[in-house]
Amino acid sequence: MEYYLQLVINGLVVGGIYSLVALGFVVIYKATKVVNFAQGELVMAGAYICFALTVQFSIPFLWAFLLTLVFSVLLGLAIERVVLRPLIGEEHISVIMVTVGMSSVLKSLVQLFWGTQIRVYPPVLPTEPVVIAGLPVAPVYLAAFALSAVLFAVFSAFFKYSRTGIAMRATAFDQQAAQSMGIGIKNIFAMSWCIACVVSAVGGVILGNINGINSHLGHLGLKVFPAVILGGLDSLLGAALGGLIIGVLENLCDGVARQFFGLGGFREVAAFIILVVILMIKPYGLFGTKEIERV
Amino acid sequence: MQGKCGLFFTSYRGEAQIFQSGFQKLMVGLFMLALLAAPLALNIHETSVMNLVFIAVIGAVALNLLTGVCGQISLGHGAFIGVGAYAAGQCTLNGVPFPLAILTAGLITAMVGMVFGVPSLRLKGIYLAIATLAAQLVLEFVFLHGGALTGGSSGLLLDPPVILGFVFDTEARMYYLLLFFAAAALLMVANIMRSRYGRAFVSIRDYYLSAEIVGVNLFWFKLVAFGVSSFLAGVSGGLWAHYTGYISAEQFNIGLSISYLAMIIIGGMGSVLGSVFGAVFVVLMPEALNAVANSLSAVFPGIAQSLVALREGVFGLVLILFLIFEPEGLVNRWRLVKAYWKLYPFAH
Amino acid sequence: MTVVPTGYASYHNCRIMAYLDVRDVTLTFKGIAALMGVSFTVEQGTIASLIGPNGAGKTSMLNCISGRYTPDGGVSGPCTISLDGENLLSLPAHKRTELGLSRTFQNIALFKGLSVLDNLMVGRHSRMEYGLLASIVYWGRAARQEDRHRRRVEDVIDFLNLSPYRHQHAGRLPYGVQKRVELGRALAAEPKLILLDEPMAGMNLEETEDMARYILDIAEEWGATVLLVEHDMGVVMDISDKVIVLDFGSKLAEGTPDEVQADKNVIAAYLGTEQATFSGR
Amino acid sequence: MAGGTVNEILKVENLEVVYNDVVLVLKGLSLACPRGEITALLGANGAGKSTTLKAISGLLESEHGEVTDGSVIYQDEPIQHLIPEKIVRKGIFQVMEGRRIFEDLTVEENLRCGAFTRPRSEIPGGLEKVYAYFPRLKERRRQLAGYMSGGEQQMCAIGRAIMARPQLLLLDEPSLGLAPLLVEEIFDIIKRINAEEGVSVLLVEQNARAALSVATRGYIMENGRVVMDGNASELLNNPDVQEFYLGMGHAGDRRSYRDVKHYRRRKRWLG
Amino acid sequence: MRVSTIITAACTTLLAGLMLMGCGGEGDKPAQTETTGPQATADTSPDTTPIKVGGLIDLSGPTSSVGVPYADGLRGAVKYINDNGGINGRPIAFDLQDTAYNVQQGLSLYKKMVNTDKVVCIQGFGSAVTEALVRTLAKDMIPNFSGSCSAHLTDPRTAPYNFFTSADYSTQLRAALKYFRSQWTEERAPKVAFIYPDHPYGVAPISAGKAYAAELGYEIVGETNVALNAIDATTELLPLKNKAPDFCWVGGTTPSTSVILKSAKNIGMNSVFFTNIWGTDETLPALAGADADGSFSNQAAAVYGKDVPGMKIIEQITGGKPQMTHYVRGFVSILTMAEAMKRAAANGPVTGETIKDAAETLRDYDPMGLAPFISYFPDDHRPNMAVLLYTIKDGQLTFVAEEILDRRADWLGH
Repeated sequence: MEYYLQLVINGLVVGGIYSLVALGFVVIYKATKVVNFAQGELVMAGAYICFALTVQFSIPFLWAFLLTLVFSVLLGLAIERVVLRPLIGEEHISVIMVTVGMSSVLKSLVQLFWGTQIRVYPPVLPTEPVVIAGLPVAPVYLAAFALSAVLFAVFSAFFKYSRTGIAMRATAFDQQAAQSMGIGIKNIFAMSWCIACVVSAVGGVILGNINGINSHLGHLGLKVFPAVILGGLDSLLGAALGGLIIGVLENLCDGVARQFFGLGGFREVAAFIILVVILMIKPYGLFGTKEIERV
Repeated sequence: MQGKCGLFFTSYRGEAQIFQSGFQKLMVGLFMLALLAAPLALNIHETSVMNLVFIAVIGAVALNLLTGVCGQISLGHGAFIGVGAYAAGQCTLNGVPFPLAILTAGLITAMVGMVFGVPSLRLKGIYLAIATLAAQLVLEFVFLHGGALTGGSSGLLLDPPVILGFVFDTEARMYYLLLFFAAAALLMVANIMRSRYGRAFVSIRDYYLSAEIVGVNLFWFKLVAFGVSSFLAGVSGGLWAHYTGYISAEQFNIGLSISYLAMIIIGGMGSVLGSVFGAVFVVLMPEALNAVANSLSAVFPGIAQSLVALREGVFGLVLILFLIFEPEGLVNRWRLVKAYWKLYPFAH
Repeated sequence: MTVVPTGYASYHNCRIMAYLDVRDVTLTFKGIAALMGVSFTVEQGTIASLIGPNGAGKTSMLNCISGRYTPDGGVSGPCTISLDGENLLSLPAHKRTELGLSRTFQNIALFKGLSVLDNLMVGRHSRMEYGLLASIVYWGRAARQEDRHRRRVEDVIDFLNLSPYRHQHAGRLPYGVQKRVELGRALAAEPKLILLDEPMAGMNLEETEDMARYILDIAEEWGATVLLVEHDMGVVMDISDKVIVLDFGSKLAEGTPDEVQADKNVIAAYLGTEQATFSGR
Repeated sequence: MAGGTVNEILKVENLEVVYNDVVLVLKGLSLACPRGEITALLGANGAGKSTTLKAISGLLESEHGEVTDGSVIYQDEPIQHLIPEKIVRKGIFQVMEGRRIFEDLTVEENLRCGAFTRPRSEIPGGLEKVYAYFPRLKERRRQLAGYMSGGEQQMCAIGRAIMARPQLLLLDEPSLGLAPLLVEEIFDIIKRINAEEGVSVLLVEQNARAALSVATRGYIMENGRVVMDGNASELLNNPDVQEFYLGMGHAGDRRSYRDVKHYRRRKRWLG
Repeated sequence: MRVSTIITAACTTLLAGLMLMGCGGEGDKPAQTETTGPQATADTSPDTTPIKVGGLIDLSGPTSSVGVPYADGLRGAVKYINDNGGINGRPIAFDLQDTAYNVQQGLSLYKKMVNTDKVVCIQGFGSAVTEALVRTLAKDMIPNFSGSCSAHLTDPRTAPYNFFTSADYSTQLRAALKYFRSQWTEERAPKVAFIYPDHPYGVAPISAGKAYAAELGYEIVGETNVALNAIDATTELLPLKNKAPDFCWVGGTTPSTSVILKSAKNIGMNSVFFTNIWGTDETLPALAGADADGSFSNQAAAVYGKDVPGMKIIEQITGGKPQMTHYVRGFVSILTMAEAMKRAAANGPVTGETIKDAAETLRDYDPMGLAPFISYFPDDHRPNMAVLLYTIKDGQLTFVAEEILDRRADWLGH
């Protein structure tokens, strides 16, 4: 029993990371209806920038971190302006594929500048583990967990109450109608990409502290899909909880498969199988907005 | 299919033909002749590239039928191709004749595809896309843990195809075999597209609610789309398996699925010709890049290294540029070029 | 008239079953009632109109008949919707087409990627029989059937004057023509009952007159029964044989145009006082 | 009507609009909206009425349309090349055809969107005013707009316009798909907004009778040009308008749709 | 609008241009080889035409972090050979291409190299491409010196043209097991567990390891899979921890080793971890910090800075910049191939077949001290049975021992 409790706690801990990345994903989707397959690469880009600033240019971490955020804003602006703005109003699959293309470009740019070697972050957070219910947990994970909780609260309030937040949701639903309200949709898009890039960069810095970075950090983006889809693409709560749920469930499934069937490597698949089962019951995820269909 | 100016039909059947004018038929005939003669002029490497193109054409037209025509995005086609590869491999390893093995592979893949198409009953758009991504990962897992069936982590070694004692063990021989299959696949999809099945698929893509009202059984036709598409993907996989002679789980990863999606987007969604263009483009692009890298490195030594890092990026960049500047795909450019020459020299 | 199944008799006082017979349809969304025990009948070959304020449940009613929604049940007994004696409720939407039901939509729901011709050919989908293998080979059976059905579709094209647009993509046509193509698609299925959801919406006078003429011809020449949802009272009152008024999911009135126009409840809930200005054009 | 720029809040002069670089939709359109009054713009489908409104509000761009010639003068200032956001800030607000409600948002959030360009302090007052005009919206203010009936959605769309406090309101087919009683109510409200808020209105309608009953001035468009204009009462009495837009027979009474002859329908396609 | 049309046109032209160049480039090359070919045989003066060698290495993709230094090592060694007289006066023309961890790309490049460019030998790398080529190599008679060291490639009956220069994965695992058994002093049987990625390369040596562990008297207490891209391995390790293994075999790559070591430390596992040649390199101490201390690893080649003749040359070539052990392994692979070529050249023409035959005459060839001695036999392609064991002490890879196993016949290919 203790084994399963530990699996759950470990799942929550890893799920915190998923939630963090998923939040950035949902911000973009909520404001622009873009399904971003390059989310993992945005995380990677942020991580590398911070790495370059701290290690290669020896800037103190705090300053480097702030500069990373500034850079992320610029990256968000650039991506929106160059890649996504021309595709406003195009089909689902076109937008998906453009983000797929973007992920390749980002990956190879990182390879060009920093090569394929693993790069090691200077330790920013303490490494001494904290024991929770008998399971030692590294502070890095706690930081990720806390951060995703804070971001969730901030974004929820932002989308519910702030004028810009509401305008973002309006824009996502109907761009032209939003324009007719005097909402500058280009600014809205740019802003949402900036927010997503900043969130991703923060996630990247935290991830870098876990096990260094290399040009394949972007793989994490794939793990985020079960989380966001499970929660519902446009739901912040869904992203936050979805990440945790997927973290726990994949751990439990993996544990069960390992113990009773002797199957290894089930973890990667487990998340997706759970996802499909849940989608068959709730086609818009646990908290997603159901599309209103009128005929 | 809009009849061009000056082309009059005396029967409905004439209007439903794939190639409508005599000139078109002539050009297609000449092109086929050129294709048949090509191995005489090409060296082995170029022939092998053509062979990869043919395999890709089958896979691309399969995916285009499902995604471009029927509107069901699939991120699992790489794995479906894998199912075909393993199925065909197991067949020939167990002594089934090659043509039968390919057919069996197609049917088995069709079945697997239909199983993974079941979520399309309730899921739409991106949600379905992610469900097919699940299919991709689940199948990859099965490939790796399939034991003797898939050779597990060490994969399967296969012999070249044999038909009635004739061994297809050179590039040129494979060329004709693959050309035949590619042409057959294209004809098959072109026929489906001008029949009630094709129209039903498009109706599901364009407005599924009214498709249902005109009597299209949504679930069944989505399943059929998954089935036919997977069938062809399976055939493509079976051919790939026997062409390369070795299959392992990692050949059929998510990257393969994505490159097939790239093919149909670059070529043109929902178009048979577009699938061909896309397959040609995506297969030739790395070859072209290598050639550029090689010729550049003669002038600027050391640049090849950077170009290697950039190759994946160039692929992504090309994809982005296409989506921005030619969202309708190469086939649209082709139509414009054709329209231009039709009016030449009076175009302005 | 068809034989009345005995099962219905006990519930519905032996009423003789009409061509389209809707009995006691109730539909709720998340506990909110959209339709509450609505019953009405439409006789064969006539034009009936369903009118009522926005949100009264007119489109929901059409959706129940066409199979998009499944009614929850009746207020006083099991609800039934039958066409020419056949129970529709036991069939999924796509099967109802085979029985001779077709419809158009409030907002244009054409297949934008297909030509006008192909849109109409899709309309004949349920009348075609050849299978997948035949379509792959496209030789013999499939080609013959395509030919035959094409002839029927050309009749519809003639009737609706769509020939100039035959090969154009449906999505690029003017609004009024799209509305006509949609009508054509519904007609191509050789319907016995055709449901029209606001066919005049957004049309100017001339187009409205054309559409009215088509609807009259559909009933007279093609012998189809028409159930029309429309806000243009001029059209409704002129061409209908019967008018059914819904309000808040219940039937407010049913009768000839003249009867309905004179009904005080209908005037208060729907028609308003300045009828001539706001509904008659 | 006394002419002169002072009394005209909006003047459109020789406007030409091209879609997708090829399709010429407006071919030198001119019209003027008197300040503080309702102007009706009538015409067949495809005549370019909606395009005219979008050219004024700047929304053409998102549909690949472009103003290639002519000018839109709003309060003596050309605005044809401004982005929609700027135009809204200048006081022109368009209620688009088909209501275009943000269905995922609640009614109140929809209304807040209307006030996007206004200072925050105006929002509570604006909401009060909208709820006064449309008490039904107040009951449903926490509900998702997508689940409301068409009439309520149209109210919400006009409510958004009230929130924006425009000086010129562009209304595109406000009666589309509405029941007669609701059409009456909506036109009442339009009249009230015009009178109480002093908002000038440019109204595009299929329902010519209703539009001319509230407007003071009307324009009739065909094929991208204005073919007739005049005071509403003049237009109502014009025999051509009566025949083609009001559906009246020669005797002045309403023609029945049953009597429309087959040949009339055919004529257009043969001729 | 017009601008976008122009840009589209420009892009299309550019791409079309690229395509044409691509085709043109491929077209030109065979012509060159065909004209130089006959000359080479006809001439009696010393032959100085280059010997063409192809390189199929993962320079991008998931394995590129080790592929890139390996490729650098190959290039360095080729430069060294060519600067020092080449193969009896003939330089090596080395065409190194990126396989990007992709079988199709690898096969396509291989076909171009062999059929068009007429290379006589391949320097390979990843498992997938190497496995896919086994039969083709035999048919084309092209030797492949690869970085993939699966045991079944050492059996000439199934893989006659495959060579590699370090002990195969199974031998490495066996050697490590033998070493730890010899160090074991307690009464009870030592407990061992296996941790590996669910991946061809990870799974390859496991059955051999289990069999030998049983033979040596280990108690096998468990096994588990940790993915190569895992960010946490707690779940996977928790069940193992309860079984308290004394030794844990870690197959994987350096990042996954680091994750395993850190997670193990976190949950308080006190086993001795040991990895194969890809599982530990110079970055591990930096990645895993103090958690890496005390772990063991197999290495197939000397670590940078070791005092052997070969290392001096490497230092010279790289300008004293420290290189990873993967670099040294690439270097050794070329040295070995060059030795075989020299032997082949001494007897006649250098072709794939003669290189293979010459390689099979190598007996205790010393790659300048960079790796254990190498021998190939016509019926046994195991280069050697020796493994260098290193441990991490204070963040440094520190040499511990060289363990040499018997060349047992029943281990050939397994």
